[in-house]
Amino acid sequence: MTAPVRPWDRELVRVGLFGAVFAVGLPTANGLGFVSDYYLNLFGKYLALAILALGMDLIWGYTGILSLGQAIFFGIGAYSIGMHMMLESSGKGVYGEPVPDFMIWNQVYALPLFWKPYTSAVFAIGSSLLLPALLATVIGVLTFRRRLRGTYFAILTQAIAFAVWLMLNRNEMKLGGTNGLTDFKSVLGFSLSSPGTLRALYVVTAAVLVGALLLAQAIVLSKTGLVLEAIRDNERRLEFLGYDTAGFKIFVFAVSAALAGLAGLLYAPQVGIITPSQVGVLPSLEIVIWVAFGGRGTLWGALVGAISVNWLRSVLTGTYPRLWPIILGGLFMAVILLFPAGLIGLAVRAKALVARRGRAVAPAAVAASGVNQHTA
Amino acid sequence: MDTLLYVENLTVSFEGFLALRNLNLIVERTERVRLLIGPNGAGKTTLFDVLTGHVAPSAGRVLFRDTVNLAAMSPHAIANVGVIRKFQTPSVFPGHTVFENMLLAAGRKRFVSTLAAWRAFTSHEAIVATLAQMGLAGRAGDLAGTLSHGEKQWLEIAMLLVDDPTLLLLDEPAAGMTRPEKERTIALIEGIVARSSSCVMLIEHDMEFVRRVARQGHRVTVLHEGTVLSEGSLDRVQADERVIEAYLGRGKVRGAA
Amino acid sequence: MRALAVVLAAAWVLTGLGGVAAAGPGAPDLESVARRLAAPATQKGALGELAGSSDPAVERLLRALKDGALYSWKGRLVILGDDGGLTDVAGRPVLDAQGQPAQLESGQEAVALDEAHFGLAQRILERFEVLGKDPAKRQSAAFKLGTSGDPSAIPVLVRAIEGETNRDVRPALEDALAKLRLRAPDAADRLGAVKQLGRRASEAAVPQLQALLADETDPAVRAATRAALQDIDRFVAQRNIVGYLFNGISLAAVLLIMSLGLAVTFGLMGIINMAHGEMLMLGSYTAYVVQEIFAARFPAYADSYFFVALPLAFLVAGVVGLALEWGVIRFLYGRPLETLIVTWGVGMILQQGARLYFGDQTSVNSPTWFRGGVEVLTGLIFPWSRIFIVGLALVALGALWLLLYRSYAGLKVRAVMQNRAMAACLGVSTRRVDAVTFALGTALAGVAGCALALIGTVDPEVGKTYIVDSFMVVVLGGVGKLVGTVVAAVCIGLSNKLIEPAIGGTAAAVYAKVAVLVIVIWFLQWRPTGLFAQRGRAATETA
Amino acid sequence: MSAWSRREFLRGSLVAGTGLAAGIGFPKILTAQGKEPIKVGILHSLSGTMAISEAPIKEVVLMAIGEINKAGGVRGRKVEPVIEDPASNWDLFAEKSKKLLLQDKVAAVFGCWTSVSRKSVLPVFEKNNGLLFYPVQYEGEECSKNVIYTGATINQQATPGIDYLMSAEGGGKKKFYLLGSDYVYPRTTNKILRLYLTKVKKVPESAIAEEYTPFHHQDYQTIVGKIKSFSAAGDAAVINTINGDSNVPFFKELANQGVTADKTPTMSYSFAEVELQTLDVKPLVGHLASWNYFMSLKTPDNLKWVKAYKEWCKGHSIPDKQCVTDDPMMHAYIHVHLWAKAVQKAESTDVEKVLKALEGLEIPSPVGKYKVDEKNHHTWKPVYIGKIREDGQFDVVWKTKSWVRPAPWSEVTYPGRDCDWSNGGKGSFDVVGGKRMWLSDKS
Repeated sequence: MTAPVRPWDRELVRVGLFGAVFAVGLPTANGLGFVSDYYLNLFGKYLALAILALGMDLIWGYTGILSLGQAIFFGIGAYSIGMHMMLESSGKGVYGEPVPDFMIWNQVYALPLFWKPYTSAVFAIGSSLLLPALLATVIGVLTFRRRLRGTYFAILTQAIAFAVWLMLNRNEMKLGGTNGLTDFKSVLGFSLSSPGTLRALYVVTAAVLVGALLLAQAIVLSKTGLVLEAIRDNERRLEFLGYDTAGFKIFVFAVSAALAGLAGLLYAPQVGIITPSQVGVLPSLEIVIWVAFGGRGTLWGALVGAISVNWLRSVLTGTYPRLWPIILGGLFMAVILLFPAGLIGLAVRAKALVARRGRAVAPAAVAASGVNQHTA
Repeated sequence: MDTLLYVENLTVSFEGFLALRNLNLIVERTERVRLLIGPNGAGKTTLFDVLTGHVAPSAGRVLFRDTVNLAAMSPHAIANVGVIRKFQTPSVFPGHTVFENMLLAAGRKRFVSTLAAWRAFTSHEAIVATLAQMGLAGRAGDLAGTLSHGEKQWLEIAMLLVDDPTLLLLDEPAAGMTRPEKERTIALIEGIVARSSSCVMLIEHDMEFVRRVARQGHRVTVLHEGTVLSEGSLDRVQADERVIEAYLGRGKVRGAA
Repeated sequence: MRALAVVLAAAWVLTGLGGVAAAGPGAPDLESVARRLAAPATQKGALGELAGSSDPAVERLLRALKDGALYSWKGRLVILGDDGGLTDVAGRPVLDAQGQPAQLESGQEAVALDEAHFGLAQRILERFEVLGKDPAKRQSAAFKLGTSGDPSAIPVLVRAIEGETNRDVRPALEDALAKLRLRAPDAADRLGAVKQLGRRASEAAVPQLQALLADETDPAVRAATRAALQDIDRFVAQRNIVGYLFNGISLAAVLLIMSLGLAVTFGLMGIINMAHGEMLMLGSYTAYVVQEIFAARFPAYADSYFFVALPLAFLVAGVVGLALEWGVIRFLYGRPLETLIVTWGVGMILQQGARLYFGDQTSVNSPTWFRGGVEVLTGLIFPWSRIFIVGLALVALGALWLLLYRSYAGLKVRAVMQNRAMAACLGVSTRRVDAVTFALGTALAGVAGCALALIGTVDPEVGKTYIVDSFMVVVLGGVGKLVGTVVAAVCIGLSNKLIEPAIGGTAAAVYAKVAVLVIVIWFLQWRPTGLFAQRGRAATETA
Repeated sequence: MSAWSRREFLRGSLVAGTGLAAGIGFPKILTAQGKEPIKVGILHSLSGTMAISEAPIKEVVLMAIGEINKAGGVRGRKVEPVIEDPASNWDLFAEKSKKLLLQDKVAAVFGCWTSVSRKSVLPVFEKNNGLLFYPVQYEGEECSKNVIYTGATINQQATPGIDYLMSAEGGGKKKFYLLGSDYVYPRTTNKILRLYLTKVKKVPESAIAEEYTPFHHQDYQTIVGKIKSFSAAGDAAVINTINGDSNVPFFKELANQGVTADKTPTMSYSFAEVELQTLDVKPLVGHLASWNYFMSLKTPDNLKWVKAYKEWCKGHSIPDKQCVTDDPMMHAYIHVHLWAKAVQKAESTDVEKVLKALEGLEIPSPVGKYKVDEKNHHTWKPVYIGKIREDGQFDVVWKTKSWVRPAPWSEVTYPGRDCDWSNGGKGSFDVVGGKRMWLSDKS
């Protein structure tokens, strides 16, 4: 009996390759002048969003639970670090007052109580990771224990996201309203106007993404991963086999929320602004689109989807400012209709095509694909 | 009192429709097989639903091994005390391989233990043995979705068997099977009875199948309109006037429609 | 009080000027008046001379001065027309030495109207407007006189009431008269006025009545005033409740009409169609296009466009839905999440397509008879457009219900949706039923879009506004249950509109919406499958 | 195993390929020398909720660039527009401005409408020393070195509107309902107006109501109901700072519920001819707007400009009905010329030099000469108040006699505070004991 299915070392090779390209390759290219600071920064944003997509893939791709609240968790992460950065640069705004500028135009002259802990960087980073996980656990306990599932869970999270978005847009929330948080001057003491800080942020993001990827792989390759996929395919059978599926779902929801918070944490300092438009139903749906576009239920699909869709959008809005929604929409349709497994599915098909040409190695490929080897 | 299953005055209501009414049923610990028969809508599957925690009863008691109150427990907890069920239609994980299906069924089901366990290395011996018993050894690497209907049924039974359940509920295991497949299923059930200590509760419509399984003198319970109509050996229930009328009566209604 | 004094002074100035003008020369020489108008020193005097005139040429001259279209050209005063041509003060074209139309030099400054005299000029111009025969203008003039507090207007109002036959204008005149009589020297007059205003529950008179209460000495008048104010308060409170209920019902109707289509495509068929909002948008644009065609080709029937637009919106959205089903959806049955993404893409394309083709500045104007509304209680207007939407929602609901539950076609639809295989065995073409049902859903969205264009925007983004709410309504009602959709729409609509005024503050609309969302979230906790859940084994298998 | 590694390689290279294509395919080192065109950025939403207002601005900017190029360009070099669509998404505004400044290395950016978007891009422009021309009226309380504000400040639009409403010809209004979209501009404007009303105009607090709705809000039923009761006595006016498409349902609801202009006029600060085209005008006749330009102004230069724009529309398949001009468009149009003139004068596109050249620069405009303030990066301009006419145009009912000085810091909120960038000035300052105290030095 040989060990079945996708062992670790193979994944490690791929992750290593990915890390080499993004965490080492791109910054080196930047250092050599091949890649501009602007593009490095842009890719930093994409990589942060890729972490968000990883979380979505865990909960939706693997477990089959459509959460339309991922953007809330992302927002918590981004706002947490954003609040810290605002306080770090307090007094350097237009008004020269000790509170963030937007509070002045809302006639708030003393720092609200809930802002105070965010002067601590540790608290801000902690809250950007733990608060989403905590919120997800609460929502999860309330809903999964109540057997709320399928579309109803999606609609429930959508309602929560919608409500949060509506509230966040209010200036009374003291979080900047529609304008969100912006005009960050420095993060953890490093000036954000220096290219060096942004480069460092990029490298940190790439490294964190690799870490998140390994974490996600560890979950997926454990028996838990098997259970999660089984929840997606036939939850009832699993319950009657003795699994308390609610616990698994709460866990994966919390992990995906923490990953989303992590993504927000890395996103805000690099992009320099966080607004409610990133927190709500539509951005949540967009994350779903990235994952589906890249290939649902494979971690690589989530990565490829997040990076490629965002990159395409950046390029298309500049190259075809009038036509980009049509091109992007058409691309979504084409990929899903022709390659239901997304871009990764496309890659697999391309590979199959190559394999057919080289018939000679084909049997070996089938044997190596790992699914029919563990006979007694 | 030394019963495996004790069901008293069980009533289940779906918005006023009584699927089970005051049902009483006792399975002794010594029993190895109990057959449940009855016309459509008699409440057989609903009884299984209650036993596995899928449907909450409106009234009545359900005790497992005299002390465990199944009516108050959630499905996964019931499965963990050793009451486990096969659905009417084969219910496996089509996207997983046969081996992965078995992996899911085997071993501890607690969240933490699954997190620590890699996909590849759990309970191999038990899985391999059970698959061999079910004649699926050669299919371990195939996706469960690619199995034939009969094979899926066997796989599901294998998944239930791998952890040595105390009470095995089989809902129409032979439904939709070809004759040779049925033969093999009967042999499998006989094998379970012979080799393990599980008690098998079996719902079946196919009277030929019932007759074959009940040959060893296992008890048969006839359900009708949500309550027990008759109980005893197959010969005895077949001779029961009420049972004949229940089946024929339905026939009459069907003829009139 | 200072503001009141200013108003009084202004009124005095006006009447004074009128008097001077009446005594002055009948028709001042325009050219010389214009010359004096152009000179800053004599501008005010010249304006005074023109005050009493009713000569259209004077209106033209004043308007040109005010608009900055009065120029000095070779020593003459000329008026710059919309077409860029120059005319003299009498309206004759001005020609240059070559007999060609004269041109102004670039950068030339117009004759300035002194900032201080701007208001005076404006008021003189308004007098010309008052000369018109428009009842609406008479009505608003009556209201202005009533609030002016100028008792000298009383005789005018009395005379106006005598000659007034219009049913809307007459009460306005009477109210205005009563308001002015509140300050009459005779206590009996005041009492009569107070009683009349109380009887008519005139909300507009509240400040005057309050002012009267503050310095009235006659006890009878005081008591009557207090009673009148109470009457008005009570009336306003009752009226507001009626208003809130109507608002709730009309929001419910809006929610219902936009959710009906979704109740079919998502509720019955289980298709998550993210382009549903764009189907709605198609309906809105159909209304727009039909309106434009009517305006261009059949201006005489311009108001009837809506009757053409409504069925056409149904057809257009239906046909597009059919195409969408045939081209995309049919490959994706049973794969709701793929459907979600593909229809999202479709939505993006339709949105941008509409933007490229129509631009962002499109509008649908209600037919004239939809304009305004019916005044059910004094000060409470039920807009016709809202009443129409309530009616249309009911009609659409009734038609859908008949179609689904009382027709053979509906039987087939329900059969296919409940048990596809069995229906196919019975000889129902499930392909066709799927296609037609989906098209029915999108067609209903088209109707909704056409109707909602009456009260909202017509732009490429219009669908986004409604899609989230629509899904909420259908899910809250219980997927697959028409009655659930109706009840959910009514519940959300009413609770929203009853909560909104209760909250108050600077953001009632948002907090009301959040409150409703919280209620929905809480409700789904309590009843995870909506108001009207499907029961039985089948439901739990699919849930 | 060979198949495995190939699959890995394929997936890996797919990811890497995406990365490298983006990274290497794009960097263009722009050597802006010789006869190469000068790049300028256009940063207006062409999709999303603000497209209604911003899309036409892109057109006039392109038109102005076309005129400049036709006349031989700037200092012999053509001007090349780089258009980006930030899609009414404030985050995207920040990203796109980064791209324009860092990637395209544009000499100037013409862009933004909402103050939200301006506030989003502001840090980018300040960090990278870019130059933004902002064409829209705004709330003030800002005076960036890197922005030229051609639109009105509060004292060039909002307070004259109040003055007019309270005057005899404006109806002598005593109560004010401040209604706006929920973001910086309405919030700040209303903060200032509230102080202006209570402190300067002595209006009691109880006679002021304030309410905010989100962007793209559609349901104004209850709010209009409230306005009706608020204004039942006919002594109230609405100060409308709603932005974008929400104006449509708001005005439709006003008309349907019978709120008429002669009883309860609405004074709008973000609603001009362009937005008016999206409405059935008849019920709105008589409502007011305060601007620095109206399409209906009858100056020869304006008539010429409007005609030129109509030509442009024909050439760019914009329907005649939608082809109107308004205040922000006028500002957007002249600030392109303003920039060109400044570059010409500075003989360089260098931001510092262009800023220096802009100080006190005058330029002809459709409403007469426009002037950039010598010190504070804002412009001097006349103020007009217009009444909606049946043909969708505004009838000017009031105007200032002369140019109004721009005051980025309102007298009511920050007495004595002003802004100076000339001769080594450091922007906003307070006067403390007769001496300038720079705000930037305070922290």
